Parts: sequence; structure tokens; C-alpha cells
Amino acid sequence: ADVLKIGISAGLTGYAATVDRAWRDGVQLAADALNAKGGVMGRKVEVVVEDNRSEPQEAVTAYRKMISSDGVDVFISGCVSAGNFAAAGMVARAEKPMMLCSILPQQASQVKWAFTTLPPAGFEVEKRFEYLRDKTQIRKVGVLHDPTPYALLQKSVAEKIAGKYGLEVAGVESYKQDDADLSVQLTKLQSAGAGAVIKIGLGGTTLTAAKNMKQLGSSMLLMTSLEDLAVFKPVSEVLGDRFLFVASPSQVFDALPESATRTEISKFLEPWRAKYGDRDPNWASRGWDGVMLTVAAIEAGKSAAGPSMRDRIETITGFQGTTGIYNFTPENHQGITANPFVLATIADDRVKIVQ
Amino acid sequence: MTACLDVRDATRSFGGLVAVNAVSFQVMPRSVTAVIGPNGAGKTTLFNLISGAIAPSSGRILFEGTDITREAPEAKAARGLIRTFQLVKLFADLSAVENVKVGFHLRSRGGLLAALLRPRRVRGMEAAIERRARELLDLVGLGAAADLPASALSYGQGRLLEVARALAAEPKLLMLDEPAAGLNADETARLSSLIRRIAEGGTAVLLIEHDMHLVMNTADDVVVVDFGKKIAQGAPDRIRQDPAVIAAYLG
Amino acid sequence: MTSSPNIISRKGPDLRRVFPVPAQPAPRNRLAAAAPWLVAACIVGYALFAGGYPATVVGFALIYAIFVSGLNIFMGLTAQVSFGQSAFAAVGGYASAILTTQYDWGWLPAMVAGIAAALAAAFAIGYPTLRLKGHYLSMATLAIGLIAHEIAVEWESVTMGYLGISGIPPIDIAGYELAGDRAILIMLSLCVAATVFAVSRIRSSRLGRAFAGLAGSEDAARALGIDVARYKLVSFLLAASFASFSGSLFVHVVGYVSPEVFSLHMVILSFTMLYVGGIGTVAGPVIGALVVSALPETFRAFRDYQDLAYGTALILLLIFAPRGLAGLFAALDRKPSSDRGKGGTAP
Amino acid sequence: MTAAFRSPAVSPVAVPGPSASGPAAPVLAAKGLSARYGQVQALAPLDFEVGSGELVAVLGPNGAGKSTLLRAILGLVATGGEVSFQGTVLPRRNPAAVASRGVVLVPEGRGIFGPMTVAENLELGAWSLGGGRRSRVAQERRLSWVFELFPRLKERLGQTAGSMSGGEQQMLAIGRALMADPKILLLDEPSLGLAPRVTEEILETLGVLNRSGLPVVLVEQRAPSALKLANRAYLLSLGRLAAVLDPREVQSHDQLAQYYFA
Amino acid sequence: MDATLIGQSLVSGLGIGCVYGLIGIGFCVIYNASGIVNFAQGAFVMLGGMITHVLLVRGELPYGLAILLAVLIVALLGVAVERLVVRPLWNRNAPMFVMILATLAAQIVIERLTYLAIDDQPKTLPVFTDLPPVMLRGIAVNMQSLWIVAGSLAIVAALALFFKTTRTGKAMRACAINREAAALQGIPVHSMLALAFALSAGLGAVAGIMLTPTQYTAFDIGVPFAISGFIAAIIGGFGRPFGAFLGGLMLGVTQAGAILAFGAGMKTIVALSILLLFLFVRPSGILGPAK
Ligand SMILES: Nc1ncnc2c1ncn2[C@@H]1O[C@H](COP(=O)(O)OP(=O)(O)OP(=O)(O)O)[C@@H](O)[C@H]1O
Ligand SMILES: Nc1ncnc2c1ncn2[C@@H]1O[C@H](COP(=O)(O)OP(=O)(O)OP(=O)(O)O)[C@@H](O)[C@H]1O
Ligand SMILES: [Mg+2]
Ligand SMILES: [Mg+2]
Repeated sequence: ADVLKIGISAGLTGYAATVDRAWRDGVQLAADALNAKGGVMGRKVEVVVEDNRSEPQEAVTAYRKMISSDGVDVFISGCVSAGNFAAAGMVARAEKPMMLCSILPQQASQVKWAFTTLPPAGFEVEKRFEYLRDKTQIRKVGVLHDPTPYALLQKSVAEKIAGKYGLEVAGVESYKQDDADLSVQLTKLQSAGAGAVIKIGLGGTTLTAAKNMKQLGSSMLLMTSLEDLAVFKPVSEVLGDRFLFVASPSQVFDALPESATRTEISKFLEPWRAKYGDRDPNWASRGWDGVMLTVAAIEAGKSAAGPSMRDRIETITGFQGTTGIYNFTPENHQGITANPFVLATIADDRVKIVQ
Repeated sequence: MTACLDVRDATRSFGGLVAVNAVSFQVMPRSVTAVIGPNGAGKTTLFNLISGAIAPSSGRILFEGTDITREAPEAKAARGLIRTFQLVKLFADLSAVENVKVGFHLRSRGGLLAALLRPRRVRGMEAAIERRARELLDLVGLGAAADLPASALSYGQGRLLEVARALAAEPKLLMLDEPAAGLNADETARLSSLIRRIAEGGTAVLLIEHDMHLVMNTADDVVVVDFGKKIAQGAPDRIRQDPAVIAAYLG
Repeated sequence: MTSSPNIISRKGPDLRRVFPVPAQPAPRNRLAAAAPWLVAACIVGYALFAGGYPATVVGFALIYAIFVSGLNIFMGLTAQVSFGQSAFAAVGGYASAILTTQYDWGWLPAMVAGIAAALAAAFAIGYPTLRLKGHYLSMATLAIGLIAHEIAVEWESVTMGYLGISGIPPIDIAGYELAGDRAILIMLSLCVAATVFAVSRIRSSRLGRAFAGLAGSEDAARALGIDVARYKLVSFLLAASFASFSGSLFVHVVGYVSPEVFSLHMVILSFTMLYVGGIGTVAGPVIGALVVSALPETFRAFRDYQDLAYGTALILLLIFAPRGLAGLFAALDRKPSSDRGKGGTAP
Repeated sequence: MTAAFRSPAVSPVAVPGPSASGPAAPVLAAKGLSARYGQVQALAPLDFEVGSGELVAVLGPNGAGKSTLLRAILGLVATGGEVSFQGTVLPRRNPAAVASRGVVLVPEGRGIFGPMTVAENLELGAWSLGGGRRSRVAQERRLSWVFELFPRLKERLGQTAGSMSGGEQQMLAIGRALMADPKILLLDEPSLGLAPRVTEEILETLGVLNRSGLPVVLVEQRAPSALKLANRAYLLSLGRLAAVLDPREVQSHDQLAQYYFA
Repeated sequence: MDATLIGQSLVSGLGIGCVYGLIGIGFCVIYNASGIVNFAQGAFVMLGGMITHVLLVRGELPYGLAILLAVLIVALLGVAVERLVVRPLWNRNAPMFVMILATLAAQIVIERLTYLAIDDQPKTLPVFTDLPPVMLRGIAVNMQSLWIVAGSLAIVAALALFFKTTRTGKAMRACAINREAAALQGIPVHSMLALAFALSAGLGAVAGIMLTPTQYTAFDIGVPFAISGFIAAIIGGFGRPFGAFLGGLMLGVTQAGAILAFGAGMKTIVALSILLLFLFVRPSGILGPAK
């Protein structure tokens, strides 16, 4: 065929919507950029997007449609883990690689075909712990997490490594993405003596947590994980400098020193800003990475056949992406191996790196 | 001969209002007993106490010599005590004949397995039920309406359907709450003869009625209640003459 | 039937003369009754022919058809409300998933165990819950559905939480794995046929009449000797076992299970199928499941407007076919009327 | 006892003599009125008239279409033909608008508001009279009049209507209709479930109301009592008009039966 | 566990409980006027916060005016839902459950339209009075919660008066009980229905506006709130505004208690189980007639 079809199963509606919409736009942006340069090995890139409503059953249908009706060559799918898991068997049978924004499936036969742009769970936690150790007197922290797999992973890492940073996890509390009130959890953490809340999980609940902390008259720090900047602006209005967050390089681009990463980001950020203004670039830049990694694999193998792509992705090392450097191996399908994150805050409406 | 139904000092109050006050009477097999009385006298409440729809505050109810005071309505029905309602309670979505077929519940057997496997025995039973249901509809004069949904019946037709449905359960005691309401004189006369035949067939009948023609022509025994109390009981002719009854009710 | 004084056979006056009744409606047209089945068969037939994506969509629809048929027993035949059937689908789904992946059971014993567990759960839950009426029953069942979902999320050691359980083997028959689209579709069609057979048998049996009786009027049903509490429970148990069955089928077909599968969304979707298809009819759940599953797929091309189109289409369907598609087919034949007794529902 | 029940709110109107052929100037006139439920025709086209001050009885066996006729006048069912009241055509399928013109129906099955109290039911009966101060005074007067008619209602003002006995509910349904200051009163079997004495009283009251100028349409199974009061009687059978009778000519019950089953 | 922690959790539970109650009240109003359970109620709650936000931030209107306008707009939208969705069904004598289902579909449509018209980012509103929380023996009582409590109590009282004493209120109830009989009294059934939708949509908007300053709002927050509000309304004895309010408090407090005692993971499981047990004892809610 003379087009390269990229399939995206994305939760355009439902709980994953914010992330997956950005991811989709990043993938599309990359495809447009490639097409502007004449495509990949002379083939135009076409993106097929299907909404999985953030639900596994819908995801299976979406994947099935893209495999059998659209004949896509490779999947660069969003962050709905359950959906990607549910379809993983089918995708493996169809011998199509998938480059994900979610964590990897569990079955060995399925992991074989799946790769992720997601950094290891510990990275986001480590950054926050470093800051507390180096810049504050706080030695007790509370963990507030949602029940998604990635958040649970981060939580257990946090419990495990806190000691290494001289910190104590004074309490662990959970919440659901649609909770309307987090004050009881926050009260519990506060009365356990926590000086900072490590919040793990996405969505508007960060805003709720901030509001609740203010209402409780609490003096704890709120330290959240990676998230859309649009959420953080109102949070910082509520909590001011008591609010810190993990940021990926693209989110703090303007404060970034000159580096290979910065150059790479600017390749992406230029068209992104032209098209979307100051919309948060984080997830989109990962989608961009996903496409560029795939293209690298195709060009290395001179083929867009599924097995060839899969084999080549496994050998990609030292690939400079917008989020960090990717090193895949047959044993490790999680490409980012060095912590690319920074800790940031918002002051005077501008993102500032604090560490 | 033991009484079919023996009501002893049945009493029920709602808040301060004593709707049924120490009412006692008996219903003999093969007889027709009528309960009459002014509006709000407590007749329907009395029915509800007997049929188990509500529990009495005190008093006892005996059916064929057994105390059934506190039994649930379905248990009483299983003993053969079947009632109709003053405000018809039909299964509106079902056709007339299906309504009657539900009435055969106690007279048939079979659960899930019978439904799924439908053995010969069950098929025979179903055919018999279908046939007899239509016969019953013919009997009350609704044969031609058998396949209409119950919701499409007129008020009077609905009352007759309820009677047919109750008959399907082959009651030992049939309790009818104002069966003639909404029927005209001829229809009432026919109903009266139907009730007589039911009684002669061995079923005791207890009925509430405001239509004095029906009561006088049908009942063997009349119980008169007023303000929850029984004020008279006796044969229709005697009741018609009773000054207390005339004052309270007949006017 | 027991014999008791037979009042029927005795000859009496011809009462028909006294109670004139309008002529009966013409007997129902067979074609109208068969129409929903024909449409359903066409859809399944097309999916079998086309395979791939249509087969997946129709396959899920058939699994839903079983779930909704069970729901129809409880809501359509018995006129009760349950917002919590997803709980029993979850019991079936997780039983199959856990027993086959952790304990290496075969799919059949796992499925049977799932149904047994669902029955036990339904019995324990139904006994106190079914005493509630109307909206109170809705809320109680809603709570049960939500609780089941939460348990699936929180009981990580068993259910793996949101991570889900993968690697669930497909159904195999005599060593032959049903993994292809068409094989699965045929197997599911047979399951649906069996379900439909069971429901139609139940509907026209003594059991079904008892359900219809208590659906029409609990008071009248009790007065006729129908043990309302018992039959409600039986209906609930039946619905739960169909739900569990469909839950098991789902996990074997997809090979994966996670709590999202059994969310409130499932309940709402199944209600939609039930009403769009035609509640209380045998064909309704099947045609409803097929149409409602196909509907959003038809709107896929609308992208951002997909849900909008779906919601609007749903409203229009409900307005113009308030008795469902199965009812619509029947209406082509003879229009049922409901002008009377539309009064209101006293709370 | 009848003298006590003089309606305070019905203004006297000239009462023309009864005639079986139809009134000279009908208050209510239905031309070619037919009705159907879905596709089932329950009432074949018929002409139906009520003169000012007339009491018209509608008779017929079960399922003849009596209730359907009243429902058709109110526009509660799908109808054909035209109904006019006091010279203007009544809207179809908008019973509230018909009712607010003073066409008041006591429906079959009573239609009381079960969970509400007796007092609230009566108050809502007077809805179309408006909520102003003046109408409230008039309402009070009507209320005491209704209580005179049905003392039981006064005793049970605070009881929920649904828990009352069947006959009491029927009283409430009639009382509620009278609260509306009807310009024409349509009653569907008002004696249903009432004790003989109360039935007599109600029919008597209807007679009094009618003589003071209120047109009444009465569907009644007790044909003899209804015929005693009526100026004319429409006889329905199997959904069509079988005859229009002059009550004075219907001597015996047998004669009526002849019409019924002819 | 120390008393401050318990006290603080209780206060939190009561605060969020008021919100649930307020949403539950909206359910009661439509139910009382039509017998319909309106699951689009959550959408009205969401719209209250969202529209106020848009008017305040994009329209740069003063806060008070934005609130007033938002409530009005949402009330009008309520009428639109009645006209476009409920009335056609009503006129066709659709079964009650079909109407309920249609309100669910309406909820989807409103949600999607909001998303397309505004966006999917979480938003919030400023608190009504920007004062630090009042500290009572170490327990923080925040100002917005006081607003919510006072506001809901006022609304509950006003509604009780409306349904018990005014002609219109009684007529609305009559429509729900038996709409044909209501029409026969001359009650304009359709207008009553429209009014009920306007009223409950407006109430939903008020709930949304009062609660948004304590958390976030987005186009998709409606459903969870609708569920909590529905539960509150049922626990209270369906159709009784004050009951719904109490039911909301009960839900809020049991949830807070469950988090305190068993952790947040068990919140829903424990709280709903307790409420279920409660229903088994009182099958028609707090204010429903006891069995
Ligand atoms: N649940 C209840 N709560 C309060 N009062 C009630 C209740 N049920 C019945 N009553 C009252 O008890 C009295 C007796 O009612 P019942 O229905 O038994 O009368 P009835 O003799 O059948 O009258 P009718 O001939 O009018 O049907 C009535 O005054 C009624 O209002
Ligand atoms: N909803 C309906 N759908 C279909 N047919 C109906 C419906 N309602 C009534 N009918 C039919 O219309 C006919 C007339 O009914 P209607 O209620 O007017 O009779 P009626 O003269 O008032 O009888 P009754 O004296 O029993 O009240 C009946 O034969 C009935 O079967
Ligand atoms: Mg009675
Ligand atoms: Mg009638």
C-alpha cells in the first residue's frame, strides 16, 4: 500500500479523555509533519482514530475495526490500560506492534508486541522526595492516590523508597476519580503528621484537593504528579507556593537550558504552538515520540510489516525524544530509562522550575 | 355442620377510628351470605381482615375449623378462600383469558423445569386450563372478549372478569366485594343467578353489595354493619323489616 | 388439576346475550410476529458473512442479548426494577476468569461455578431486598451494582483491581478452541437461541403467569394464592443466572476482564436495549441488543458528535416507538391502545 | 332533605320544557362525534345534544360506549366530529381547557388524588375558579354546601383520600366536581358503590341542581331512577346510538329491555 | 482516634451531605409533579457551575449577576428538556420507565453539548465569602459549607411551604398522582410539568453553584452527583424534600465515617451497605411512612 496507517484506540470520552485527546493530537501533529516532508519511505501517513470511551469492551471493538476494516499497520494507542490489555491478545494475533501511553499488558505473549512511552513509576515519586529531602524540613509525607494501576505502582514505590530519602510515609489514603470531597482523607493525613501530600493520579480531583486543603486551613504542601497544566493554574491560585508538581521537559520548555532534549522538543513545540497556542504539550509530545519511534523502526528495517517493526523497536537505543531518551531492549519495552522530570511550580502565571 | 368461615370478634382500628368493631358471624357451606351497611361502615375492611390483606387488631378468624387469623393472603387463598376487590385489580397488560389463566395458579402445578421441558403432563394441563378459562369467560358472558387486553374492557366487563378469575381458583369460599357495581338491572339479575349456582355447586359465597335486589334475591343470610359494628343478622326478609337496618341503611 | 365442584359444565342461560361484547380483533398476523426475528437473523447473518469488525460488534450484542433477556424476566415479565444486574454478570465473569487462570479449571465448570455463585449471591441479596418496592427497590439494586463494582476494584488480591485479569482461555469444544470470529459468533448465536427458547417457554408457563400476575397487581396475585415474595425471588434468581452466564461468555470471548466492564454503564446500556427492543416481549431483548450495539457504530464517523447523535437517536426512538421495536412490528399489524387507565402512578 | 341542597352558585336559567326530539337551543352539541382507542372504534359517529337546563341520561349495557361518550366530549380520547359548548367549539385532546370552560366530568373510577387529603382534593376541584380572594370566599360557600350534601367528607377532611371507603371516595369525587361551579355536569355512574340511601340523595340533589338551571349528563346503570329525572335518554348499544327516548314514554322496565337487546 | 479527627470528618461529611441533599431535592420536585425520576438532574447541577464560570470568566460579569443569569438559563434549559424530551413521551402515554430512560439520554446530550460548547478542562468558582475557616476546638468549619447549609435549609423550607400550602404546589402534586383527573379539574397539566422542570433545573443549578467553590466542575461531573442525589432522595423517603436533605446528610456522614474507619477504598462499599441495611429496616426511607 502507499499509505502507512497508524491506529489509535483512545478514550476520547470518559475518564481518560483529557490525556488521550492530547495524545491523539500529538500523533496527528507528527503525522502531518512527516507528510509535509513527503511521508515515511515515500508513504503518506494516515491516522485512524477510534474512541474507546475509556472502556475495555469498546476498545476491543475499536481495535477490531482498525485491524480488520481499516487495515492499520501499527497502533499508537492512548492511556486506557484496560482497553489496551483487553485487545492485546487480538493485536498480538494480528502481529501488529503497539506503542502505548499506558502500562504494559501482563501476558508474556502480549508484551512481546507492546511498547510504552510511559516512564517507570518511580520517576515521578523520586523527584518529589528529592525536593522534600533537599529543600524542606518536612520528613513525614502522606500519599493520596487513585486506584488506577499506574497510581498503585507509584504508591508502592513511594512506600518502598521513602526511607532512602530520609522520609516517612505517615499515611496512605485513596480516592476515586469522581469523588466530590477529599477532606476526610486530607484530615487523616494531616492528623497523622504529614507535612506534604504526595498526590498520585489525574484529573480535576487535584483542584478539589487544593480547595479542601484551603477549607481545612491546612498548611501541608500539595505535590502532584504529571498532569495537564490547565488543571494546575486554578490550583496554584488556591494554594500559591504550597503547590508543587512534577513536570515533563516540554512543559517547562521556556525555562529549559539549551540541550539535545530542548532541541528535540522545539521540533515538536513549534508546530504545536502554531496550532494549539499554549495548550499543554506534555501528552501530545509523547504521542509525537510514539510516532517518531515507530518511524525510526520502519526506516531501520525498511519495512512497515508488523514483525519487522516489532523487532526493530526492540533494538532502538539512545533515541532522543521530547520526553527523554528511549532505550528499548527485548527484555525492556518501557523505553525511558533515565528520569527526565523536573519539579515545578506556578508563580505569576508562569511555570517555574524549582529543582 | 361446621361453618365454612367463622369470624369471632374481628376488630380493626385506624388511629382513633374503629373501622371494624367486634364483628362475629358465620358462613355456612353452600350458602350465600351478604354483608351490607352504609358507606364507610367497615365492610371492605372486614373483607380485608378475612382475606389477610390487613391484620386484625384483635379477634379470630376460623376457616373450616382452623384458626387462620394471622395467615398471609396467599396462604388463605391456598386453603380455598378467594376474594375479588371493590376497585377491580386486573392484570391490565394481559388478555382477558390470560387473566383467568392466572387464576388457575392454585389448581395447577409446575415450576421452572416444567416450564422448560414441558412434558406431556404439563401440555395436557395447559390445554385444560386454556379450555376451562374460556368456559369461565363464557359463563360470565365475556367469551367474545377473551382475547382483548384487560385494559380495553369497560368497567362492568372488568368486574365480571374478576369474578371469572376468582372462579378459576375453584374456591371453597368466594368473597365478592360489590360485584354488581356498574351492572344494570338485567346484568345484575344474571349475576344473581350465577351466584346462586356457584353456591349450589358447593362454594360458600360471602358478598358485599349495595344493590338490594341482588342481596334480597341471592342471599340466604344477611349481616348488617354500621359504624364498624354488626347491628343485625338474619334472613333477607327479616332484615328488610328490621327497623334498625331501615334507619341506618335502607332509608 | 384437582377436581372440585364443577360449576362450569352445568348448563346455564346463555349469558352472552346479556353482556354484548365488541367483535374480537383479527388474529395477529404471523409475519408481524416473525419480523423481529427476521431482522435479527439478517444482522447475525451479515456479521457471519462479513466476519472481522461486524462480527465483533454483533458478538458483543449477542452476549448482551443474553444479559438483557435475563433482565427482561425480572423487569419485563415480573415488572420489578433492578439497577444491579451488573453485579451478577461480574460474579460470573470473575468466577470464570479467576478459576480458569489461577486454578486451571475448564471453562465449563468455571462457568457453572459462576452461575452457582451468582445464584447464591442473588439469593442472599434478593431475600431482604425484594421486600422493597418501586424506587426504593431501584435504589437498593443500584447500590448493589455499585458495591459489586467497588469490590472488583478494591479486592486487588483476587481481582487485580483496575489492572484486570488477562490470559483467560477461549471456550473450547472437544479440544477445538473457539477463537475465530465466526466460530465465536456461531457459538454465541446458539447460546442466544437457547436463552430465547427458555424465556419463551417460561413466559407461557404457569411460572410465567405467576410472574405476570404479580406484575399486574401484587394484591390480586396474592388473593389468587400466588406467593409474591417467592416468585419475585425466583424471577430475580433467573435474571441473575442469565447475567452470570453472559458475564462468563464475555470474559472467555475477550480473554480479559476488569471492573470497568461491569460498571453502571452496562446497566444503562442494557436498559436501553430492553426498552428499545421492547420490554416484556421475547424478541425485544435480542433485537434491542443488536440495534443498540449497532447504533453507536453507525455514528462512529460523527466523531465528537457521536454521543450527541446517539443520545438524540435514543430519545427519538423512545418517543416514536415507546413500546420498543418489537412493539413497533406488532403495531404495523394491529395498533394496541392505551388511552384508558393512563391515570397516574400513586407513589 | 332536598331543600337544604340548593346550590348557592348556580344562577337560575330559563328551563325549557323537555322534548324527546332535542332541545331548541342546545348548550352542548356534538355532531358526528365518534371515538376510538388506537384502531378500535369504540363509538360510531352520533349526534348528541343537551339543552340548557336539561338532564340527559345515557343508558346502555356494559361496554356499550357510555363512558367513552363522556370521555369523547372532554376530548380524553381520539375523536372524530365536533363538540361545541355554549356556541363555541371545544378543543380536542386538551381536557384541561375543556374543563376550565365549566364542562366538569366525574369520571368512572373516580380519579381522586389518593395520597392527598380530602381537603386538598376539594380545593383542587375549584382550581379553574382561580385563586383570588373573591373566589376564595365563594369557594368557602361551596365547600359548606358540599359538606351539607356529604357530611362524611367534613368529618374526614384531614384523611388521605385513598384510605377512605369506596363509597366515601365516590362522595369525594362528586363533591370535588361540584366545587368547580360547573356550567354542565357530566357524571359517569355516580351511584357506583354508594349505599341505597346515599344514591337516592345524590340523584335527588342532581334533580335539584338541574331544576335550578344546571345541565346534567348522567350515565347510570339504575335506569329507572335515572329516567325518573331525565328529560331525555340516549340509549347506546355496542358502541352506537340505539335510540333517543322520551322517559315519559318508557313505561316499564321490559320496554327498556326491548331497546337494549333489540 | 482523636476527637478532632472525628469531629473534622463529621463536619466534612455534613458539608458534602448538604450538597447531596440539595441535589436530591431537585429529584423530589420533578417527582412530585410528574412521577418521573429525572436523571438529567445531574446535568443541571453541572450546568449551574459551568455556566456561572463562563459568565464570570469569559463574560467578565460580576459574580452575583453571573449566578443569577446562570440559574435562569438552566431553568430555561429545564423547560427545554421538558418540551423536547418529556412532553412528547408524556403525550404518547409512554411508560414511566421509558421517560426515565429518556432523561438519561437527555443527560448524555446535554453533557456532550456542554463539552462542545465549552471544553473538557476542570474549572472552579471563587468562594462566596473569602474568609479563613472558623476554628472550633481545632475543627475547621469553612465558610462555603455554611453557605451551603444555610442555602439548603432555606430551600427546603421554601419548597415545603410551596407544596403544602400553595395552590400551584398542590396542583403539581395532583398531576403526578393522576394526570387525567388533574386535567379534569382544569389544571393545565403541561404547564405544571414545565414549571416543575424549570424549578428543579433551577434548584440543580443552585446546588451546582454552591458546591463548585469547594471543588471542581467539568462537563462530566453530572452523573456521579445525580447518583448521590438519587440515593439521598430515596433514603429520605422519595418525594419529600426535607427527607432528601436528611438523606443527603446521612449519605455524607456515613461516607465520611467509612473513610475514617475503613479507608477511602471502602467508602462506597461500607456507606452503601449501611444505607441498604437502613432501607431494610425502614423500607420507605426516613420520612416515608414506617412499615
Ligand atoms: N387505611 C385507613 N386509614 C384510615 N381510615 C381508613 C383506612 N381504611 C379504611 N378507613 C376508614 O374505615 C372506614 C371503613 O372503611 P371500609 O372501606 O371498610 O368501608 P365500607 O364499609 O367498605 O364502605 P363502602 O361501602 O363505601 O365501600 C371508612 O370510614 C374509612 O374511611
Ligand atoms: N383502552 C381501550 N382500548 C380498546 N378498547 C377499549 C378501551 N377502553 C374501552 N374499550 C372498549 O370500548 C367499549 C366501550 O367502553 P366503555 O367504557 O365506554 O363502556 P361503558 O358503556 O361505559 O360500559 P360500563 O357500563 O361497563 O362502564 C368497550 O367494549 C371496551 O371494550
Ligand atoms: Mg367497601
Ligand atoms: Mg363505563
